[in-house]
Amino acid sequence: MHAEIRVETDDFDVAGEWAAMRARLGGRAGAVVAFAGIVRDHAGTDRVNGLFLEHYPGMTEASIEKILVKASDRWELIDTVVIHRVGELRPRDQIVLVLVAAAHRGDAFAACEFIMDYLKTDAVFWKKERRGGEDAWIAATGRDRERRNGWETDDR
Amino acid sequence: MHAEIRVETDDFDVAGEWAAMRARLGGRAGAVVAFAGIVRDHAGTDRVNGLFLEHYPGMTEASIEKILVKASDRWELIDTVVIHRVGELRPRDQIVLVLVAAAHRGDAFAACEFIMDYLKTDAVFWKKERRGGEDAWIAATGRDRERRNGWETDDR
Amino acid sequence: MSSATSAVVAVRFFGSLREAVGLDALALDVEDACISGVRARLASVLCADALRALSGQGVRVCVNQTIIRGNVELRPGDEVAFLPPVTGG
Amino acid sequence: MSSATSAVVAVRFFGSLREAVGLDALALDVEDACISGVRARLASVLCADALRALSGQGVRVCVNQTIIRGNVELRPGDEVAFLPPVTGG
Repeated sequence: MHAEIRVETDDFDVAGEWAAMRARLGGRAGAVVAFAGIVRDHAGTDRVNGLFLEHYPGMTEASIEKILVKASDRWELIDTVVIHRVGELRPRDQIVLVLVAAAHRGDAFAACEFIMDYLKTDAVFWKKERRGGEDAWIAATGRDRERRNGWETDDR
Repeated sequence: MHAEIRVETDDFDVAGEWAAMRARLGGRAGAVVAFAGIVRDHAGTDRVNGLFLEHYPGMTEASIEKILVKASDRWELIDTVVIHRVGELRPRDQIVLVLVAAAHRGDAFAACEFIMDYLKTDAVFWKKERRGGEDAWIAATGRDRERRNGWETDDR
Repeated sequence: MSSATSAVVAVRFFGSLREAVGLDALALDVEDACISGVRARLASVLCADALRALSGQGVRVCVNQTIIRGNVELRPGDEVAFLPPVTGG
Repeated sequence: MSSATSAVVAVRFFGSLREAVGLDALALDVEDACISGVRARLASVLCADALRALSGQGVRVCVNQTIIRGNVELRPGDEVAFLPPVTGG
């Protein structure tokens, strides 16, 4: 399985990444699922002015690799790409891209959602949110933890 | 909600569709999920040489619209695009693209998978598969029906 | 309009039925403007194999792109379609 | 190498801890080359608020990018990192 992990400050190009993956795929792949996360301008009723994402180079990539290994143990995957941005991000910026190719769509959908759910809880990032004039380091939400923990008992 | 349905002979451009959707999105959207179906070169152990897809112009689009309405009744969606190709397709050709944008990733993932599962059973298409020298009109698989019916009782 | 009126309707066939019939569409002048009238008229022009296919399991009849059950009246210009079970996309 | 040996190690702080300490990295010459030795040495240079943050709930200590529990020996050049709870991506 091709597996690619990048943590970068610059914006990513979905079209380029998609084309590169398609060029790698042989005739076995029947399904490509892509997820892009975008910074929203509101969190609940609060206006969000921006995010700051920090990572630990090396350890962050290793934490993402663990997630991809878990996913590929669980589903039949052909190709996976995770690109995560760090640094200053503003509303409407792209923040994360997950691409998964598999022979069957069920595997591709489940793995892509699984990877995102684990990224939201287990990946080594620290996030500071700028709401109004206030900056605050935030924690993984209870909802994110629930989503992740759902996979531990669920055999979808 | 923006909803777009196209049934076409020509190949589609994922990058262009993705960019067009992003340009429509305001600051509410936090998640974009894309699914692309690709013609595989094998079905089980049989080599597949090609597919022929036929539709009923007007009725096919209406059958897809019904699916999008069902999805948007069920999840909070901001933008949906379904492009389905018809005519002669060969292995490695793209066959279907589903794009879904939502505020939250759970809605985007579920709706995209739901739309695909219903497209596989309820959309008005007829498919002929060329395996080896033989051409045969095929039916929705039992597995596809199971996936679709799973949504009827499931409240994910 | 009574069902005893004649009408010219469009008849279309899709997928395996299109192949069985050997035509994808035809304009049919039916004396008895209803689905039964269409079937009777088709019986006078199609071969036995094609007619069997049109009465096959799972075949649905549409009028103006809406699936109908049983016999319904038709008006001039209506489109009647015979659909085999859909495959999905 | 015994834990009574001194060593120069790199110490790094992330997220809210980096802000609390006011530094992201420093090279620390520790007399007692172990985690306790690092904490003792930090106590001599950091303010009380920063030290409290480093002992806060959920703070994890890594040596060379692996999370460790309790006290472990360190070698020259080792990288010790203090991580607040991760947010996820």
